[in-house]
Amino acid sequence: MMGDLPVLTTILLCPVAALVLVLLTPARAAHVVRWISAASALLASVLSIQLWRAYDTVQSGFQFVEIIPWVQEVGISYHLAVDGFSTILVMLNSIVFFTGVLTMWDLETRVKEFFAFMLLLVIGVYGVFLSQDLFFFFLFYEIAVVPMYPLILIWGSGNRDYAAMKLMLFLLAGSALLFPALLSIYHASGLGTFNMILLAQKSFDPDFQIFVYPFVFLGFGVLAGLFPFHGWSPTGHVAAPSAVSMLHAGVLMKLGAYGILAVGIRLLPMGAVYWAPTFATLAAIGVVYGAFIAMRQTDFKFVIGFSSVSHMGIVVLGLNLAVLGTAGQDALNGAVFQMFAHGVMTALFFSTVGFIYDRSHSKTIADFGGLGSQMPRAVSIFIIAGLCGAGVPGLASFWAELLVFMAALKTYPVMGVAIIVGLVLTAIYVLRVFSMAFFGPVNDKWDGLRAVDLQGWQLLPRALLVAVLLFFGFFPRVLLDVIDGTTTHMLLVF
Amino acid sequence: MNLESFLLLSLVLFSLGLFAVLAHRNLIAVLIGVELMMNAASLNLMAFNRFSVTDPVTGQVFVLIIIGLAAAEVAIFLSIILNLYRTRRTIDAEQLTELKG
Amino acid sequence: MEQAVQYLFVGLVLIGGGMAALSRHVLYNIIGLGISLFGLAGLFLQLGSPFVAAMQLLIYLGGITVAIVFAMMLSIAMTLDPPPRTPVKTGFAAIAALTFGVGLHGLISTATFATAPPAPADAWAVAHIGSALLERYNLVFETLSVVLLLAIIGAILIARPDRTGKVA
Amino acid sequence: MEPLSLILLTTVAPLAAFTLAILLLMQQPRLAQIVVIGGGTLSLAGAALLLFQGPMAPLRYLWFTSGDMQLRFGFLFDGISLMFGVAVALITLCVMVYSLGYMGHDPSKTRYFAMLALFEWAMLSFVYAVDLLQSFIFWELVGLASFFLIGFWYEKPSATAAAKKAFLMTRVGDVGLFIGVLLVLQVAGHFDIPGLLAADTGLVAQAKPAVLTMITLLIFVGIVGKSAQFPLHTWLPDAMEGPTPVSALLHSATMVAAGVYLMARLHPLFMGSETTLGVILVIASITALLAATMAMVATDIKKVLAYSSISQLGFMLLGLAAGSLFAGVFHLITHALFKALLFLCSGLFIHHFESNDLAQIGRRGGRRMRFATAGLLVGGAALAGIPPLGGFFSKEEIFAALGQDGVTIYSIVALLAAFLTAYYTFRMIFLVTRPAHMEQPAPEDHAHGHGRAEPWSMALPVLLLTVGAAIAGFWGSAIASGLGIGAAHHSLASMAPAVLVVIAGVLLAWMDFGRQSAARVGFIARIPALEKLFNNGWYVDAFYDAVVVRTTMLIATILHAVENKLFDGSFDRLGFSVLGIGAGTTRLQNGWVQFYAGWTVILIGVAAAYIGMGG
Repeated sequence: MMGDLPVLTTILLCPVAALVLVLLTPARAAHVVRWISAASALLASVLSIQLWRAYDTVQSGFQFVEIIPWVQEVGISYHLAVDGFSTILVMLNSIVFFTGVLTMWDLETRVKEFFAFMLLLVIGVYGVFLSQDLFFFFLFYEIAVVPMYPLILIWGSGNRDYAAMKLMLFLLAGSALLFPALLSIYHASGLGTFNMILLAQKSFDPDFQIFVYPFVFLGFGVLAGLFPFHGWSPTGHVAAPSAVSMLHAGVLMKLGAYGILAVGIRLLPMGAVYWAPTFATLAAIGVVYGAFIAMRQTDFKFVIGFSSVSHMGIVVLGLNLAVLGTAGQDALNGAVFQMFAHGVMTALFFSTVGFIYDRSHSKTIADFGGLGSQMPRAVSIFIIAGLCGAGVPGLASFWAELLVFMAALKTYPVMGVAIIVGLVLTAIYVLRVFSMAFFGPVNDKWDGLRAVDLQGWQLLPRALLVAVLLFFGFFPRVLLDVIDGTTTHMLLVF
Repeated sequence: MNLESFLLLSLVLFSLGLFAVLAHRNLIAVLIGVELMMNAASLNLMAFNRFSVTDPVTGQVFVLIIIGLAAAEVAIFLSIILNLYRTRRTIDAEQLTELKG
Repeated sequence: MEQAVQYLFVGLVLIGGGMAALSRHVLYNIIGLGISLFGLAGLFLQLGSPFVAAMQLLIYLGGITVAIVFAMMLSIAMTLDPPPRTPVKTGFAAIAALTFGVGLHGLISTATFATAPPAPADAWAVAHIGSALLERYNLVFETLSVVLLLAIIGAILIARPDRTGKVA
Repeated sequence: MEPLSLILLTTVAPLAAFTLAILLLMQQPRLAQIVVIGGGTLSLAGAALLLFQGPMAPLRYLWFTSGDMQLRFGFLFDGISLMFGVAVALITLCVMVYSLGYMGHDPSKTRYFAMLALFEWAMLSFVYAVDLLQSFIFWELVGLASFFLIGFWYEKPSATAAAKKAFLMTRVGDVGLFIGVLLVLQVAGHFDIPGLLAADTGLVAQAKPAVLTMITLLIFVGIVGKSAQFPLHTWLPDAMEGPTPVSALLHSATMVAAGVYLMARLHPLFMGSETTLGVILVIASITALLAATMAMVATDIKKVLAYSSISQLGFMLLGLAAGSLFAGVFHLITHALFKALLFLCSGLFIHHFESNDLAQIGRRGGRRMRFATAGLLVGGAALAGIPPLGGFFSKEEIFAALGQDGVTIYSIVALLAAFLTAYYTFRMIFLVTRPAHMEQPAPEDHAHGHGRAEPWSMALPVLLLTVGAAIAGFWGSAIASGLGIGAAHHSLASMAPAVLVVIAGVLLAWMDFGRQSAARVGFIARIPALEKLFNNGWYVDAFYDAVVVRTTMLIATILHAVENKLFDGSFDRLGFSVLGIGAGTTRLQNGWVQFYAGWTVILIGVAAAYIGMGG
């Protein structure tokens, strides 16, 4: 089936083609725009599934390599390839892309522009996951980051000017750290190439690595919501429209973690080892800190926003524990698993919260009460996402947390115990939302919502995400088999 | 005259053009400054063509292309001037401050 | 003799350039530009390329300068009554131009340039330019023609009177 | 039949029923009930057939690999799991059938039945789990089902609060268990239960004593949470907010027994650490006594039963910690039967009188419900430990185990607790059946009196469990042989103290509540301080509210302020000060293109000069 088809380019071309078509469609034909986006998302998803199936887990190196030299003088080439990590992250992006398009189906204002920006964002994300050329990596990275600004500013809600500007400033500050770091890696290699696979084989001078690694780590870490540079993410999540929050928390934050992995750890392993204890501590603080802050929030989306800080802390913690050797395999597997699980989970969160908000125009938890009897379906789905967040077994993120916690306990017992205790905090803020908003005496104010609960096709994206969470909750092997080989491969140098 | 003196001449011409572009209020005068600068560039090319290369064709072709492009540029520039003059009744560069912060 | 002619042309270029750049009156500017272009054409001839010199006279002096004169006449108000100069701005422009000139002069004076023996006389033949344009630089040539076409269309579109039918 | 197909029948049938009910049958409650009860029946059949086939080699399948760690899941068929599996399936089926009547008029009964099926699946998967991590997973899922079932009437704030409390408090225990399980992996490199228990290669042989103590203590923390032992016991009385059949199934017979079951499962590990056993003895005896004192003063029939569950779970742990696997498991099974019976009987009263209050039930004619009263008597007698009913023999085993090293403080505490058990059980029975005076039955009671107050669906399970509770005491040798242990036979003399304290307890209850002229006030009322202490549950909850909850919220508030002022705030200030600088520099932006171009040119010139000088 895969035959000679350059599958990675085809995946990348799906949103590109859709973007071109959307731009050519007159703005009045909103429905055509939606269908084009949905079709491209579906096609990309099917191709991602094919990619996943065709990925050779035994061989475990980079696969489906496509290289076309571009600017040979400085060694830039169009170079796509996937390893186990990018395979599952491409899948994640496809899932969130598809469900995001369906979630925004009801959008009525400036439909064409919205989907155009969203497609641009998706192109950037695919590009980052697929590129093995540092130049294109950074280019796609910026393509992914920039559309957030108009998306929040135009279609957002609440304090959106502030949120959009804050997000942009943080992310650009991250880029500002990254850009010189990436260029210095290019120069220090002396290879005259941006090919990341070749750069990874070069062992840089340890002092250089130790100097540059924090730039790379913090630059990407800002996007990953690393404590204490997380401030942009909750405000951004709150102001953004649902699908943007989905893509933002679901995929975009993973770009940061993936960048740490693909650039930081892969190219600068010694720097990573040197800094790992510091950054692991920072991440562990973030895990507990985010959970505490989430307990005090009054707004649904802020709770989820800070829970994202907490959960992404687990990813970053896993990445840092990975290089420390004692339980690297589990830590890295767990971190990557968590990227996937958290992506799907937050997508589900925002998709559902966005729905409740669209129907009720309130995001304040205390406004509701007994919503479970008024919107049983939406609430059930939110509860599933919440339980996933609380690390209940049977849902995907349990495995991720298990693996990272295991590694943490082995590497730093005290820190491990601290973050496992943090699990209780997670349960507290999740249950707090449940009991304040969904359970308790029914608030008659929202009786009108009974008629507008999720129905028919509106269930589709949410049900799909729930299915993914449950599937990987019970069959983690499907995912772990894909990444395990790559993890082994990557940790050989440590 | 050797290569350096031609380059010096071209530099003087270019600086004059630059001054015209920066100092004049009349957009037509600004355009004239631009033309001076382009001609300075042409002179440079011709001089190098004469003194520094063995095959003199490339430089001449280059200058011909510059002349062609200058024609196109002038056409556009003049139409913009006309448009501005029609809509705003002025071609004074100091009153066209759309970019003001 | 040849030396004298060369200096004459250099003088024309400088005087014309000065007029074009420094005069406050647009008409003088245009006349200066014409003089300068004429001088340049002479220099091109001196540099061995009669064809380019001819083109310079034909297109620049004959075409472009005339077009500018037309534009000047269409926006006659400003031309008749030249606006006063702002000393600050003029000074700033002079400083900028001087800085640029001096800086680049520094660059030129320290640089060493490749030298080559003069090309054989037949290498300057117009036929070579023609064949180069149509063979080696074909793409550039064609692109240029497209650019010119687009420029003309664009110019017409921009300068076209608006829908109210008012003509400038 | 193959063990694989049987175990799949046992575990997957409820899961399938749950999935069907929750996805397709939300609008068809009747069909959902049939599906769920069908699933429960199949499950019971599978469990029973497995029991008949006897212990078998475990089944193991690869779940996933991460590096050199291999995680398996599978099913373990030994005496403990087979017997407890049947008990779980049986009681679940009873409760499901009972719920047909009890929950017959609830609008959301599909959700209720689906959650019962979810619970049964998780519980059975836990019982048969061969892998410690698998046990943990289903242990959590059981807790999840419990959360949903306690909070079933989610519109009642008290139910929601109770569900939340139950989830969080068991979660606290689970953290300990989780760390313990992960430590097991670090030491042993695998989670396989038979492998961990193996005498020569197992954990006891592998781990250093201190590590083993740590592991078992951490696992015990989980047990404390799940089995509601002191000091994490306070969620269980609150959990009575759930529907009564749920209390019967989850919060006395099966789910809370999961902790005891886990300890029985890992009994050899616990036996390897003296320290842990000592801790367990202390905690379990405190719990047994504490809960019994609280049961003495409770006025809510379900609360009495809840406290007695806590107390009896303490007994089981005492038996296990005293070294007798048989005593613990035996009491686990008899307790499951008679406690389920007691709850279902109390459900009959509650359903009929719509009140939980003991005195009110008695006044309004509790004893006229002959069927329920009979069940209450049998169950109560079994609980109190009156021979020859179930509870007597199993409790006797526990005393024997405790007494094997002579008389210790623990055996005295256990006897005291047994005395109190007999006392509060019969206090409950007398309050229901022998009220000081009875109100005339309300006329409408006659109007729809069918001779029997309860529908067949509620009567049948009660009948079944009554029989079970009555005869369970004679299964001792069967259970012992199932465990591969020869049943010890105790002399009549050794049974004497247990019988005596029970008689004393019943007599005291008769004096206080039973006789016609009794004041119907417990003897404890004469010591007001103690009564107040018992009524307030020894102030454990008050302590949690005042210290734990407050502290957590205080930290959250402080960090919230830190977030707003320090982290977020400082970035905001940075941002706004940049805006200020921007406002200053705006003046440079006068909009003259020529001005901008001039700067560019100057810069180029400077750069050129610099390069010129440098080159």
